[in-house]
Amino acid sequence: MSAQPFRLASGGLIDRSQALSFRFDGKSYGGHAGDTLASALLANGVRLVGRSFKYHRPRGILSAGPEEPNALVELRSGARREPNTRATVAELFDGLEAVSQNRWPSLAFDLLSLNGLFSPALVAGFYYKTFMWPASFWEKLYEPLIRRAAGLGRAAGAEDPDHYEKAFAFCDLLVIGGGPAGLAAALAAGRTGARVILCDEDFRLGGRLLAEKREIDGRPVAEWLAAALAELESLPDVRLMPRTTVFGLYDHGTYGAVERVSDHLPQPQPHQPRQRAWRIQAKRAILAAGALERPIVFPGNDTPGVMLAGAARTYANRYGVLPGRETVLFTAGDDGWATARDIAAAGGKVAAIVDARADADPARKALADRLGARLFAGGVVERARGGRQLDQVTIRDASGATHALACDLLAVSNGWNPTLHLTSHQNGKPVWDEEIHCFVPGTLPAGLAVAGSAAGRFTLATALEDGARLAREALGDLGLSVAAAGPVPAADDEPCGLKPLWRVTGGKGPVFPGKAFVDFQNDVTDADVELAAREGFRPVEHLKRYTTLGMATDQGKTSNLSGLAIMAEQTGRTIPQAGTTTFRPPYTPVAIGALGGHHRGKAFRPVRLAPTHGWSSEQGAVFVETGQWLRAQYYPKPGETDWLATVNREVLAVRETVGICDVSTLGKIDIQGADAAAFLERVYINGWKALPVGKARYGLMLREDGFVMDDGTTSRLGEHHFLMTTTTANAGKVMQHLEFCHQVLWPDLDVGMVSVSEQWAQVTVAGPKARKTLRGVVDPEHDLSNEAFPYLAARAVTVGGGIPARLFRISFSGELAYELAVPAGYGDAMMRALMQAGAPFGITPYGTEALGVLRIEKGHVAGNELSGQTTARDLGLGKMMSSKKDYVGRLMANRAALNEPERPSFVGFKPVDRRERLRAGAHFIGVGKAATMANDEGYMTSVAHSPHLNHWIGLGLIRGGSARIGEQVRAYDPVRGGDILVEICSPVFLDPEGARLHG
Amino acid sequence: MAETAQWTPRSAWAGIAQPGTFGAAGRGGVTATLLEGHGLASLIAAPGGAEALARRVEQSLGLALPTAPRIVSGAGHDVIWSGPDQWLLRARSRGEMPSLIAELARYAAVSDQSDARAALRLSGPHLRDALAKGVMIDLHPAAFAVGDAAATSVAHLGVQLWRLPDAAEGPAFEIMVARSLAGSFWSWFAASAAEFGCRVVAGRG
Amino acid sequence: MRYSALSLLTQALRGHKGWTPVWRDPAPKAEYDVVIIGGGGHGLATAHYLASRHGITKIAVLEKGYLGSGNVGRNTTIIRSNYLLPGNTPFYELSMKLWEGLEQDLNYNAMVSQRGVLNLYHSDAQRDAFARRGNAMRLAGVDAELLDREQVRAMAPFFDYDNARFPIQGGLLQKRGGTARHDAVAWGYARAADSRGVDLIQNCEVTGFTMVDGRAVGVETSRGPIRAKKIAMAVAGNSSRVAAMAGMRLPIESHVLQAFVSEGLKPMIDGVVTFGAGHFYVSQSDKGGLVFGGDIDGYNSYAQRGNLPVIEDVMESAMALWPGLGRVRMLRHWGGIMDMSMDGSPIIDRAPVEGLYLNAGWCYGGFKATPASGFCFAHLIATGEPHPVAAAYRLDRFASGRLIDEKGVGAQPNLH
Amino acid sequence: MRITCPYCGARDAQEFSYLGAADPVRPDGMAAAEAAMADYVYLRDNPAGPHRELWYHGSGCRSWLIVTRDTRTHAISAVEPAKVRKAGEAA
Repeated sequence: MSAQPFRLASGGLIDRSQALSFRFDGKSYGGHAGDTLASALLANGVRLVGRSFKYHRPRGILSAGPEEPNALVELRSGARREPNTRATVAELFDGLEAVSQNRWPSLAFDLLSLNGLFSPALVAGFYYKTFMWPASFWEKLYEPLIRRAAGLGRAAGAEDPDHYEKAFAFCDLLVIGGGPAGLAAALAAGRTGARVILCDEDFRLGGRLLAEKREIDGRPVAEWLAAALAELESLPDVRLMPRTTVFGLYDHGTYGAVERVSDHLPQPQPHQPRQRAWRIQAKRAILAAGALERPIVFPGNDTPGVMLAGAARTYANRYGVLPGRETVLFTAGDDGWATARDIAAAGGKVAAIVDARADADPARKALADRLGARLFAGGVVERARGGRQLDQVTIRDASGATHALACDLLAVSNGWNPTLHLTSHQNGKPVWDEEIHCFVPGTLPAGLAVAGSAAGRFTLATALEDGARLAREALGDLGLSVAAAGPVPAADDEPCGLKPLWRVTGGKGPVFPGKAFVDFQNDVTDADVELAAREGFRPVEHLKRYTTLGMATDQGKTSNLSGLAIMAEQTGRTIPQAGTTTFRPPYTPVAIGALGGHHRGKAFRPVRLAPTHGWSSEQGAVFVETGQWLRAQYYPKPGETDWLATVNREVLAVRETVGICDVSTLGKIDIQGADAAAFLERVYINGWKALPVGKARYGLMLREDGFVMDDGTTSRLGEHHFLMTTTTANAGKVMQHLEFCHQVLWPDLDVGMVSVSEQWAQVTVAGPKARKTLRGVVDPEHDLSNEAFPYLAARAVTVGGGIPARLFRISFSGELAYELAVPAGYGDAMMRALMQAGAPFGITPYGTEALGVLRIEKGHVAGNELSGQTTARDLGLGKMMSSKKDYVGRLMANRAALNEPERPSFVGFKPVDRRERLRAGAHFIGVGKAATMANDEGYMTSVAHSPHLNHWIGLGLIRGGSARIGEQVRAYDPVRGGDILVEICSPVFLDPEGARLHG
Repeated sequence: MAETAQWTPRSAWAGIAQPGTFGAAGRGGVTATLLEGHGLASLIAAPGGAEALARRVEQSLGLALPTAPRIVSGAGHDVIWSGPDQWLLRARSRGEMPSLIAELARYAAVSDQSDARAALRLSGPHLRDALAKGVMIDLHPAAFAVGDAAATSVAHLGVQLWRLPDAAEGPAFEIMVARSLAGSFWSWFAASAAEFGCRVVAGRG
Repeated sequence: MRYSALSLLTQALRGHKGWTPVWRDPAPKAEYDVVIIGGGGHGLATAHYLASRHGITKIAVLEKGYLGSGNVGRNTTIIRSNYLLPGNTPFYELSMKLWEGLEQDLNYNAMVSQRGVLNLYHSDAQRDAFARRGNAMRLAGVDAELLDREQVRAMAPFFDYDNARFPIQGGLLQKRGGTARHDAVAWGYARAADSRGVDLIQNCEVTGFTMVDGRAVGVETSRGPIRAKKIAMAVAGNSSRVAAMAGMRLPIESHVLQAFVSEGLKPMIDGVVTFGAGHFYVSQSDKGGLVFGGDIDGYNSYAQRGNLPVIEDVMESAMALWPGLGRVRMLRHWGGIMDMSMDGSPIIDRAPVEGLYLNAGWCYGGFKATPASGFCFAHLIATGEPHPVAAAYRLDRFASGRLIDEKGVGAQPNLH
Repeated sequence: MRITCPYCGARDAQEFSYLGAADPVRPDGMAAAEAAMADYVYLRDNPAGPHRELWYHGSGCRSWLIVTRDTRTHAISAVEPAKVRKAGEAA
């Protein structure tokens, strides 16, 4: 670790007792707690930090804040690598590692800077005009070259090892920015007992107070700040959130913020996230985000060592770093002078002050003399030179004479732009203020006020006053008392005269005139803006899109206004005529991980587990994701390695003896009320009034547009009490639909509905031995004989000696089958009881695969057929459509086009060569016809291997449908290489008479 | 013939949460009590029938049905507003549910939901901080009073929660989640409470 | 002036002083053969094809803002023709073919880049649905390949294969799919149309229609009335507002769709990938930014901005698919207004009002359709007959039942 | 976006599902005409301005609500239960 040659002997807000070591491009350096990476690099005399995007120009540190366009590094390493990290806001920690980016082989010697040699051709939009010939070369040659050069840093690629979380907060007043205006606001509001949240992106609260040598209430700012923070911390309903960037304003007072919980540590503490994304709901908010200083466009203005003047004094005053030993100040206003003063106070030499304003104010002259600086009133810097490190500037004085001055820091000041980003997030357009030469907030979003510099009120006194006043107003709006808000902190006004200078032209370069940068990171020069003007890309959006101005990681914070000013000048308009600068969210870039929070990996979305899940796991089930649910797909026995062998065994067990399968995932809706039957009449296509109590019926419901929505059995448990079942996939959708029908369409019906899906564990018991198995489970007083409990009976029973249960004799498999439902807590016990009772018959648990095979063998429609594109008639269920009543979807289902015979309809398929496998998704093409869209007759919806038939079977939709039974067609499946002959057949492959249903 | 002894109910938290501690050691910022054994039913009053139902509940249980999102609690029962003309009735002992359901069925559409939810009592000095990581409503004492109840969503799943009188260790809430989602809820809760340290205890009503 | 490597180099030597405006800035004339309302991608493409293919050049394109200020400059730049239904597939395939020859047709490099579009599937049912779609594409002469999990892993090793809530099982790949530089598409069409004499009139807002005997014979604009033999609407996002001026209600709702770009990164992903278990798709631009998006916000909106729930949903999906993105930063997000139609498919048809032609309902698929939309709309305007590949995009299909519902979600626009 | 449910209070819009325009009235009963139903199902005013629309508080009290919201600014001027309105109209 080397010494820190530019570190001042004293002063600043760093903790000199805490020495930290860090590495940049492999070399070790030292710094202190309280440093940023940028301040520590400057302390060590490191000026060259990065390379620009297009020309790979050497770049240094321009700013001391979030607007930094140049000093971007890859922070950390391995899976924690963070590309494009602004060194100016990266808090130093012990062991920090950073490397420069966008250079090869090294930062100092970057071969890609050869791009600069071609720069005369690489102007804005050059790629739109070339690379067109020959056509195939774009993807093969040109674009790969461009892509190789793309981007700045390298993302980690590997899974992010840290975790993230979200949080929600509510307050009366959100204060955005912890500078003088924000603190004054938070104090005024906090003292009244209001709920206040104060966020600041910095790791230390204070804003510009940290960088300025001023007084408040007659005390040095540091003292005042410490007292203010201590008071705020003592207020129970004030939450101070440093390291928290409010990045976006959304509808109705919702603010997005990200808290960097652990970025200042080598890695997060145990149980702590890296970052936390906040959704803050604020009744009122005050934007007190300060302002961003503006650079000046002149040749060589990107040379490392050219720095914003406010940043230069931040490094001196806050970080105890001398940003240059030999300083030239180039300013267009009064504010830059504070930098000259503070740099001199810190022991730096101020070689010259170039104030572009022609008026020679004697006070300024006196100050320059006191600082020992040459004053060039009405002068400009026409060129900065030095390559990797500034060593000379050329000054053109008011008379036009030029002077070359050696220096290693050029501090540039052109006034400040209010940080009004959040005010434009809801389409608000900033307005130009001719008095202070900047855009100020225009129409404000509801609930938001803007204080201090962010509103263009730049002095310390107005900031304090604004904050306190707006806080009182906000609380007043909310009807809260402001009696306790306390006094307004007072300070003197500082001078803030300004005559902005957007760019310097007319300098003479040696061979080529030097490039003058508008957007540093994207290498947009003033010549590019001129070219855009020449070619007609004059609206500000055209300018930005054509030149990429403002599109870099800083989103134009230091460049948009210069670009607009040059465009205005080129087109003979004023700045507001040329356009406005608006900002889209986020204010600064936000880590994707933070906004994802907890929801990644297995926790991406909730998983629903059936009450029998634990039991299925014990049985060795393989599970499958079906929507939110995890369902048992099949239950391999030891030694079974082929899933199909397992499924065949499970299917045969059902056909031959008995099997059980969890169906708890089906939606179950309790529907009660005097009009319950009438209600069902309107939501289902078939009739319900005549269904006897104690019986179940299959129902089909349509959407209002006439297509099938869902199906299931619904049972009448009492005169005014039904239990509807829905498919697993559509349970939520159907519930919402029923509530719509009830609350919106027919509010006068006496009916109420509630989901009871979670209450019941439900299992299918299917197979010839189903009744015998159930006999061992259902309490003996319940007669299960065919006569007493016939097909479609649905009744309350008890199990296990009085536990309430429901038994439904319904069948999806075509076998003698029942569904038994018990309270979910007994689901596990039910499975064990059934296994015990069925053991003598070889009872077999089966999963969703076998369930699918069993229903396909019987030609029952399911999810694949209920695609939302099929009608009841398409599915062969048209006869269910009652003509005697109105129901949802009736009229639209009857549209002529939906009843044309050419519409594909539902049939079965079997391979002509029985050894062939069928595939769902294959399309049907007539034998001997070309495989074209015109000859496409339909497609296979579902397939299964039928162990009973010992060949593959399929269901599908084909033009002409059942009229074509016996015909052969091609099942064409080119994406899987399939093209086989299949025979159209009845969709019912087994027991068409239904004899097995009755055992 | 089934043996009654086999029919042991399984807790909604079985295999998901068990007594013990997790997260930051020695902090005890949050305590989670796994609630078992409650009876629960949903009540929906028929059009114009809410008053009659309210009278009946008042007579039978001594509880006034709330007409806003609140919980009203008695010695053995609670009624929780869950929608216009809709409530949840909770009984400390689920054994009485069949008779309660039978009694109230004359005044409302009643559905047994005793097994449909997994429930927790949560308390502790950092409870609100932990809940704020997923609960999208304002639980500040000034915004959510003792007895206030809400149906809302947390980490993509639905919950019902209400505020109890503050406990010795800090604020206290109860929260119910669909039984099938108990595991996912716990995954979110455990991640959210870990930084404060969490103690898990088994409890009854 | 013609663009080429040579013209670029020549200009470079002259300091680029010789470039001329890409298009004129004409004042509106009193009358045109065709007035096109909307200077976005579709309107400009329509003008280009009317002029270049049908020889109709007395055309004005009226744009209320600047050219390309609508969705053509707000989308995620994806081009593809991986559609399922016969009403759609040939149309989008024509579009793909026009993309493939676009640069030569326009003498403008819109950076059409066919690096592939991969739709991931996460279940057997989804695989079969993709097979159905891939097979339909092949029947229509479109390229499609069904990949298994290992083939996907070879293409994108950094996705989450081992710890996912919805594990990736494979994907449907259209190699000819890809991206194009969105703004350049608008500019290329504009420049080409202008060069054939089409008047591109910016800052000209249509405020009403001039009707004679129930027939539309002109438009009222912020720059005065303009008469036209035919009036063509291409104002997706605002179709209902403009149609209302002619007394029409449309089967369309306007919804906001958000889009996102990350900071510039060294290349990580070549083509376009869509996540099948959530709403998320991503590609990487030639500048290095990841360009991504998700679902529409889901409520009617003309505000061109969205809200946090969808933003977070997109980021959650991003992390679920690609957990290495945690430290990558989202740089900017914005919204565009989609013409969400009632079946998810567009309308290119004569309007019920005589003299008025309708191009609308593009949902979130308008960008990829730009060339074919312009081509077929121009055909309809010039010949009076629908182009065969766009014949299904009739306005009366909603009443008749000949819907083109790719997703099968019915008449609920926010689900398409 | 925040919607103030008349029953539950102000909630994030994430708790609600959106359906669409609230004003079209379903042509009920056997006498309804196909064309009228097609209009109801498919045609929308889609205004740029105040819009009465249906939202379902699915994560809360399961009420269908009619929200009046300006589609240009998203500002909400009224929220009322759908069921009450219908009952009032029928009376």
